[in-house]
Amino acid sequence: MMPDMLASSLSIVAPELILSVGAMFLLMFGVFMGEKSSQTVTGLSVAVIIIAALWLILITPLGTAFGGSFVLDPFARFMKILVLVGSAAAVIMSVGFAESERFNRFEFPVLVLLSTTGMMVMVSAADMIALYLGLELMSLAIYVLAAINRDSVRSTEAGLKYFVLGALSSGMLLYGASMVYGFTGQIEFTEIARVVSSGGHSLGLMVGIVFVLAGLAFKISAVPFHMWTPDVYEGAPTPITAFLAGAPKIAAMALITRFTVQSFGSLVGDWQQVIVFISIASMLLGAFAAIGQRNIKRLMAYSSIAHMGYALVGLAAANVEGVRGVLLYMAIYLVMTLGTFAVILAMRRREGMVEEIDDLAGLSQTNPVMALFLTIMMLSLAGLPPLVGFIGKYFVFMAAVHAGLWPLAIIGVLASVVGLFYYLRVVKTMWFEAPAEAFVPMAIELRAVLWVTGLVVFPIYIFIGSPIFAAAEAAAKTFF
Amino acid sequence: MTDFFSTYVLPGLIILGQSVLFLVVLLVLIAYILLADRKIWAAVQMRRGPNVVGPFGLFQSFADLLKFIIKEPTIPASSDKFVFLLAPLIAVTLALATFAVVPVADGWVIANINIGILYVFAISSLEVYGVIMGGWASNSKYAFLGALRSAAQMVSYEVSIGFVIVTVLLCVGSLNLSDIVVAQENGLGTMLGLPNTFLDWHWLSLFPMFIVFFISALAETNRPPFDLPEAESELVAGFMVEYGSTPYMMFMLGEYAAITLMCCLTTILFLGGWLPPFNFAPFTWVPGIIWFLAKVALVFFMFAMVKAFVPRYRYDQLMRLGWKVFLPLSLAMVVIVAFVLQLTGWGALAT
Amino acid sequence: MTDWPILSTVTFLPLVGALLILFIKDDNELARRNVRNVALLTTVFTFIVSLWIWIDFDPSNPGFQMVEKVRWLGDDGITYHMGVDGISMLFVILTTFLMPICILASFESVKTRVKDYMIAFLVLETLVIGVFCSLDLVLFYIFFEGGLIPMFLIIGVWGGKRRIYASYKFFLYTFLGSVLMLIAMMAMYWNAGTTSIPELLQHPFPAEMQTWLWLAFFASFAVKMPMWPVHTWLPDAHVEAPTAGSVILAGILLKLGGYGFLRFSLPMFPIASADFAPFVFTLSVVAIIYTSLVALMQEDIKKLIAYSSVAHMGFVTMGIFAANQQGVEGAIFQMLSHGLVSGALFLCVGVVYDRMHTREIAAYGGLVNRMPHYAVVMLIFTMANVGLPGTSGFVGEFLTMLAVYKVNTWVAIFAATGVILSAAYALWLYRRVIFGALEKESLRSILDLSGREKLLLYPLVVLVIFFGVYPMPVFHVTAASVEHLVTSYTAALEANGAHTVAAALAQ
Amino acid sequence: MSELLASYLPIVIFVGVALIIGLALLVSPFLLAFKAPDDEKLSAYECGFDAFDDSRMKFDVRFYLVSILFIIFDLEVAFLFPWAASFGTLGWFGFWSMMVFLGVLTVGFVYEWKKGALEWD
Amino acid sequence: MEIGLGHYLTVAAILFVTGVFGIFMNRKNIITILMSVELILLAVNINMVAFSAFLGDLVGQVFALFILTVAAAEAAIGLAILVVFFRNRGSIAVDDVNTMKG
Repeated sequence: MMPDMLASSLSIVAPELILSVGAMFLLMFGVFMGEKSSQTVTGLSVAVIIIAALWLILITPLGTAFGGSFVLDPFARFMKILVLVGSAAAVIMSVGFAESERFNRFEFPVLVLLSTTGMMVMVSAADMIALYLGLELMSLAIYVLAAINRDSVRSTEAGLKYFVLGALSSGMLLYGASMVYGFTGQIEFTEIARVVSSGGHSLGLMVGIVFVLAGLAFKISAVPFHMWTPDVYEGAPTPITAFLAGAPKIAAMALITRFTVQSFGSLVGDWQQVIVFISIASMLLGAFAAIGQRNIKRLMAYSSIAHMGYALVGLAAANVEGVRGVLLYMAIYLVMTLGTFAVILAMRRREGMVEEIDDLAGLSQTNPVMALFLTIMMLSLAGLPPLVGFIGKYFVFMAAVHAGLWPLAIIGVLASVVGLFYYLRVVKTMWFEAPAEAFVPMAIELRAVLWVTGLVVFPIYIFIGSPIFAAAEAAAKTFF
Repeated sequence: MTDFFSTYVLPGLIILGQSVLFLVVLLVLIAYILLADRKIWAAVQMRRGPNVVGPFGLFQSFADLLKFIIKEPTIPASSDKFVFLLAPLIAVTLALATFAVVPVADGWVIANINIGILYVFAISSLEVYGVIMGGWASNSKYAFLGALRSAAQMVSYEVSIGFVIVTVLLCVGSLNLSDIVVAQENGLGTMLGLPNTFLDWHWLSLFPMFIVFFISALAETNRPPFDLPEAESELVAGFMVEYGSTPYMMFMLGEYAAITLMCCLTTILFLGGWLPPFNFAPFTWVPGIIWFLAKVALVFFMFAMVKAFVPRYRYDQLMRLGWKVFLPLSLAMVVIVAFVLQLTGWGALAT
Repeated sequence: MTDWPILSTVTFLPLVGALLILFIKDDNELARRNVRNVALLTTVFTFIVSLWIWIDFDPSNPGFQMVEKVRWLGDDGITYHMGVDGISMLFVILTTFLMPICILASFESVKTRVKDYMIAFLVLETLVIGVFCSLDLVLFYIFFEGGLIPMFLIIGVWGGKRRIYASYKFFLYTFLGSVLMLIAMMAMYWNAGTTSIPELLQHPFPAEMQTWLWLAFFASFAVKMPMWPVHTWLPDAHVEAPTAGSVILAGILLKLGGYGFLRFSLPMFPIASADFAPFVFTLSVVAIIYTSLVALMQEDIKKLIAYSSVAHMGFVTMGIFAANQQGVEGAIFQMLSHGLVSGALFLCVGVVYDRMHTREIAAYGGLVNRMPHYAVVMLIFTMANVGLPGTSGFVGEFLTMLAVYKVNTWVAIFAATGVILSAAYALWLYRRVIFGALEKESLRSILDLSGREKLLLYPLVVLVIFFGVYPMPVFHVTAASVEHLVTSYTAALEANGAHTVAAALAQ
Repeated sequence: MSELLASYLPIVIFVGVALIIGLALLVSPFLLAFKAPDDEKLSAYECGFDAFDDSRMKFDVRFYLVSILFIIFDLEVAFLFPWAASFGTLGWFGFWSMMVFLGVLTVGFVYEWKKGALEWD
Repeated sequence: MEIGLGHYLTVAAILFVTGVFGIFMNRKNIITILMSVELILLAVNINMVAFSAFLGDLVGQVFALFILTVAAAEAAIGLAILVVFFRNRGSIAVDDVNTMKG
């Protein structure tokens, strides 16, 4: 490889390099300094993420690297920033938890960094090898993260479940990738698109697409590949659940979007039905299964299933508005999820963490700020205007309407009514019920995350909405 | 029809003949290696060793074979009978199978495949299955623990062996075992101004690796001083404790076949295979096969001497040596060798 | 002064007040008093500012005035677009007028979590004003739906025994209705390429599409209105809501549905509106008669008034879909009047509820003996509710019936039956509560209206009678816009008819 | 005979012969030897005691650990093989690529070491 | 009979299905599940290499090599998680992975 080509490649992957080198450095730092270093490592890893993000925004040029297997386009950049935000927030939010639960593992931030590297690769993947490598780098780190509390039955069980199903899903993804490779003779997305649009269409290719979609659907926990989600959310330590609910979903959604729209844009008719089915099933299951939940982490699991269904509505539309909708939806979803988990992480009494919805009873009187923000989050997750969650739903459904997917749009909004029912239950518990024992005061970092996300959900988004919208629009045009 | 005969059947028959011949010779060789082992050990301890069957006990191994065959084969009642019998079969078949690619002289090889070393490495990795299956199927605590220890030990040293092989490959640029031998015609000796001598062989240029390989080979084959799995004082006979009759013998046969293989590999990788120590008359008059066998014998002699002198390691020492000494050392050597070759450009010459 | 964004000012002034209240920290008596005062001042100030809109308003202009437009998301996506015309302007004033009354009504009845309560009300005010002012579909939807949140909390936190059930029912019914409208709005965007209401008003939607869009909008507005048979959330919500909540609900929130019909269904989907008019008439008549009958059976004062609201809204829908000048103006007037009257009636209920803590009709009787002022006030509002000439209730009902008579005699006849029924339940209620001997032991010490309550009710009395006698200020404002609406509606129908005829001729 | 077959058929035949030899050895005592099984003879060896526990018991987790580490390093070797074989043609780019790879693995190795995964006290 | 691409694909498909069934039908031991996963990856590799040979394109084999590597890392992590799970639960029966429900 020519040195200047290499240099340009390296300049494009610089954020990933920063993350991975940072992760390795911190791993060494942590292991030589011992367990007491975990706070330092946590702080430094946030710094690394921030540096990577700044580098990505300010320095990294757009372009392709490594002979076209890695691409940084506006779409990738948008999604990467989201991923970095999600990861950084998850790490920040773990600080208090680490102190109070004596959960001093410097491996946690390091694994988050590695996983984030994987996500960045996923987002930028322009061929199936990069796709697979990114996906696995992310997943492998997350398997470990889910089981990181190794003395807890629930945590290890969560890790085990996630692992088994995750391995199955990557198997399916690979099988699909092999079929796609075999029937197009290409692994690069743009090359596949070229072959496909010039008439390369066969049953084997369809099988491949379906299998790849199935594998990716698992990562965004879309029905019917959602089975792991509630258990993993419940079992994993809460900061890890917060991480799981945010960044990985974004990366996987980016990948699913790129894979379908970029490679198979000309076969919309074939994969659209699959996405529509997954989307409808996710929205409905997420809405109905959540009704009976008592544990707020499980509730969030079903909620995230439903939200992935909504985001997929945009993808199903397969037009520029749809992709724009997906981008906006994921950004909004991230903010709302982080805010909600900031509250869940603050659900701590003297005797320890609690995670039942009933523990929130009367929160509006014991801790009005927290209650107010959680209310905003819940209603925003439900998609109520004027909160930002509505904007997300608006744009994805609008894309679906444009594409003529009426049943999808109608089922979607009806599912959001059902969804509203269980979000309202949380609100009801906080506002209408007699106060339960108060929580200990919120840690400063949780408070910071909560304030920032809460104010973004309402009303800051009104003022910053326009540039973000423009960025999403530009990003979506990458594929059209 | 004649076509089919001439293209497939005839070469097949020839290969079959070669294979049978090779294996028979190999088995006889192993029989004498075993005898040699016992004789050397005895000699070091000022004993005579086996000396009853035949002159100087030369037929001792064959007598042992007969004895094993007419011994009562026992299969423990609680064992998994199929696996119990499968294990020795696997052990012996795999141990013998590796020899298919070993060149004993220039062109004297059953299958001269271009990935020979990979094949050897792969098949010898599989040998651990025989051990594990035997230990597990016996359903006996000694056997089980012995199998675990044995397996852990084998895999630990396999990593170092892998790295050592990589350093050799760096110098050679081919996975073919014959190429590896041929590559040793030129080497460090030539550069030092002493061409066509045994100094060209890899043992000198890769000296630390030679040592690592030798010791790892001892450990890999569960030879003393690393014979922890069958440490009599702790585990009776390790994973083989429930075995008797020929199944037991097959494990032993497999083990000695593996030892022989390691000797062959040491010869091929570091001692120039069939090459004469001095590449001029009169040494070149001696056929390659003789040189090869002589070198194998020399290496085995070292094996036997180590067994005779060196006290047994503790298990933790064994693992420590493997993971904390050999692994970093061989890893570092890979880097150093690669760097030196890249810097000097010698590596490119070899291809 | 013309450039000053007066509508935004009015819309967001209450929010400023809410923010101020948010910063009042403690929760002692003093702080609570501060909270109440700030809230009251804010709403009064908002009302005064909103009068500016009326003053600035040019009644001869049928279009939108005081328009503000700021790009928000996307080039032709959502814009921040505000403006009022003759149809919406008075609703803004109604809202700003009723709000201080609500706040004042809650001064003593709400004792817990005063801060939250006042914030909820102020936020609600912002959102409701926003609905009436917004000239962008999405903005409209945002305000429209956003109103559910504070109302949900108001009912759920400060409501009665079954408040949770009622708040859920309220929320889910109205939300379910309006999500379909959202889909319809998106379809409109793709058809017309804009979400701007003034532009959409000019856009001819294809006839078949109109049907679906109309149905989707109807789903939302009919629930909000509420029309029979989707009215069942309303009695529950009213019964459980605190007094001020009921006032807001009856006085303002119900008007959103009628406003929606006027703003969207009728002018944007004229063909579908014409097609569905008989359907609406049927529902309206059923609502008027059926809910009046149901009202007769009620044991709970609030529930009775709630059912009467449903019946009165039946007149509104009837008037709107009669789609002539009298009908639409009558409907607007009926809504405004109902806003005052039903709001006042709920306040009256609140007066006795605060004293007796029961709303059972049977628990009262003979109040006239102890509460003469109250009896008079109550009488006036009851009469207005019945639609007695001389009160504002009469004008609206009469106009709508007149209008519908032009369109369909039978509907008018049935509606007239409803008027009689309403007289029956209202007067019976009055008799049972106010007249008769003061027999109940618990009522012997009941006190008449306090100064604060008088301050609440007397302005309403004045307005109800004033508009009953002299309704012209209202018609003066609405006439031009309504005329414009009706003409363009008929023009659209004729165009479509001509089109259909042409199509028939062509074959 | 194709080149592939020419290279690998010998191996198959060779392994076949080895298998036959093994089978012959395995079967012969069952045909030839005298058999008199009894309970004692067929029970598991436990220093003369009756076996009192299932012999497939829990064992030290470090054996697992070793096998897991082995998987990783063996794989690393599998990558090194082709690299080493074509080392001469790769140039500095190839060299540094592998050094980065090894560096990453070394980081992991150091971590394991410091974490005590390699201790057998 | 010439052995063509179809035969390889069939074998791979059979292996794949076996692996998937192994995961879902197996009610006994989690190790079996791990083995089934390996089986699936094996099927994929057969596919990859077969296509690669058929297309005369090396990329498939490179892909297979990557799959091998990641599969090993995956297996390592899977075993590690299994070990910690076993330490907590004292069992690796599939039916015992049931602490959380709903």
